[in-house]
Amino acid sequence: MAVRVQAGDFDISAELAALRAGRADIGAIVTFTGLVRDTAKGAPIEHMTLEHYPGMTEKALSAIEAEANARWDLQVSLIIHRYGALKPADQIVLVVTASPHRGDAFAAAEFLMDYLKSRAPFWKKEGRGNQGHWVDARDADESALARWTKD
Amino acid sequence: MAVRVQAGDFDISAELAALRAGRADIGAIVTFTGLVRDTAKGAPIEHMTLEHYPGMTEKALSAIEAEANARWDLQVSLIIHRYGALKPADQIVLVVTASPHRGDAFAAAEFLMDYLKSRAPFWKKEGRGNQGHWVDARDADESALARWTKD
Amino acid sequence: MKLDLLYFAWVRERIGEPGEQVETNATTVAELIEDLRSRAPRYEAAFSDPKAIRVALDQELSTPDALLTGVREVAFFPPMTGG
Amino acid sequence: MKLDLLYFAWVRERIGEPGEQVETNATTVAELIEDLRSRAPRYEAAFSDPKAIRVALDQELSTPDALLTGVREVAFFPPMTGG
Repeated sequence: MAVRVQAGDFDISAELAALRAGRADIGAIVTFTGLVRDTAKGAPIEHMTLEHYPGMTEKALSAIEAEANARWDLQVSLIIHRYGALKPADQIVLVVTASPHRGDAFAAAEFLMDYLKSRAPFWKKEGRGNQGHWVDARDADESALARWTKD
Repeated sequence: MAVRVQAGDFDISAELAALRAGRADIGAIVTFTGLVRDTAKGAPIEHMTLEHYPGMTEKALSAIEAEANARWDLQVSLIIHRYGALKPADQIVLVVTASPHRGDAFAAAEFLMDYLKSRAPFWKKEGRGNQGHWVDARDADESALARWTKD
Repeated sequence: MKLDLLYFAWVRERIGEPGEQVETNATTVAELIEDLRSRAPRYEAAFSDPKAIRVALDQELSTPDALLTGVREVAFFPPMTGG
Repeated sequence: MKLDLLYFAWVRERIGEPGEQVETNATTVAELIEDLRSRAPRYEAAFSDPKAIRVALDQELSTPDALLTGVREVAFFPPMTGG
């Protein structure tokens, strides 16, 4: 289990190699990468800034990761989330889950992303030229979260 | 859309870089990597051989990929499946899906893997020393497939 | 009671600073918001729609009815948009 | 009718070769399997449990009741274990 909040970029192959080093018991690895898109609601986007809440961010990501590890049979999990100034096609977030079973790896990765979207203290401002606006939270992201609620 | 059946290994970062080259409209990329595990049902595994049906394999993978693209809003999809002699910790299969929306990328990747498991003409023989046995199909893989059946 | 307040995203922009220390008699988050709104128009601008505001108490997500007893750091921000 | 037969995995191992050309009067997959079983013990060993056998006609998955009309290549193999 690991969580990193960083301004710099990440390399997926390097992260996977580090997670897999010295072990041959993993059967399935799922990765999710979130990227900055060059349009939002039809309007062109030239830049994005990710603000976060240092201190709380790491706690929130660790809590989400611990919950995923409690729910599914994971051998490895990793969350990397960037902050600061980004541009279209830049990588924003990486989630990795590894398990003996593909179902657990898929479910845990999707769970982590759904929680990250609306429960980790990040805020996106995107824009063009010297214009920028804060991205609204999407109702769809709240709905995505609701399906993980235990009955 | 692309399908590759090959004996050699693959590098996820290199594949993602190729898929993303020259575009900034992708929001979400999901990858699934399947690996050779060093145990099977509690017994140690030292080698695995993947046999396939040249000609049919490519057709079957392309058909599965086309179905995923028809069902979900994908910008990119890739299936790489290896054959031949492998050993524990080796990569067997890579599935990549990219979409503006994370839900589509996740669902399509899981669909592709479920179909690959029981509908692509590959057969695994695993063993230890000079012993080897053909891996049985798992009922769980058939069940996993069933949930994608359209009503 | 003395509290360290932190503001993020457009809450920060509307209030005009990333944080400050305040003295308040509020006992709940909702009372703290009312206290701040009464202080200056920039707080009124930041907190005019309470449903658009999220709060964390000592770095844990919380709710408007939460008590401030023992709390040191209160952060206000819009709904989160990570990932 | 002349057919190109292909065998994979343990079907191949039990029959002892990866494929062969056969002449048969079978009109369905099931009849072809019966024809082969009658030819030699190694076919009988490969096809003794019909439920364990999958078939592809000209590289498309098919079923035992499928007609062989116009078919050139028939492949027999166990349930697939890819991924």
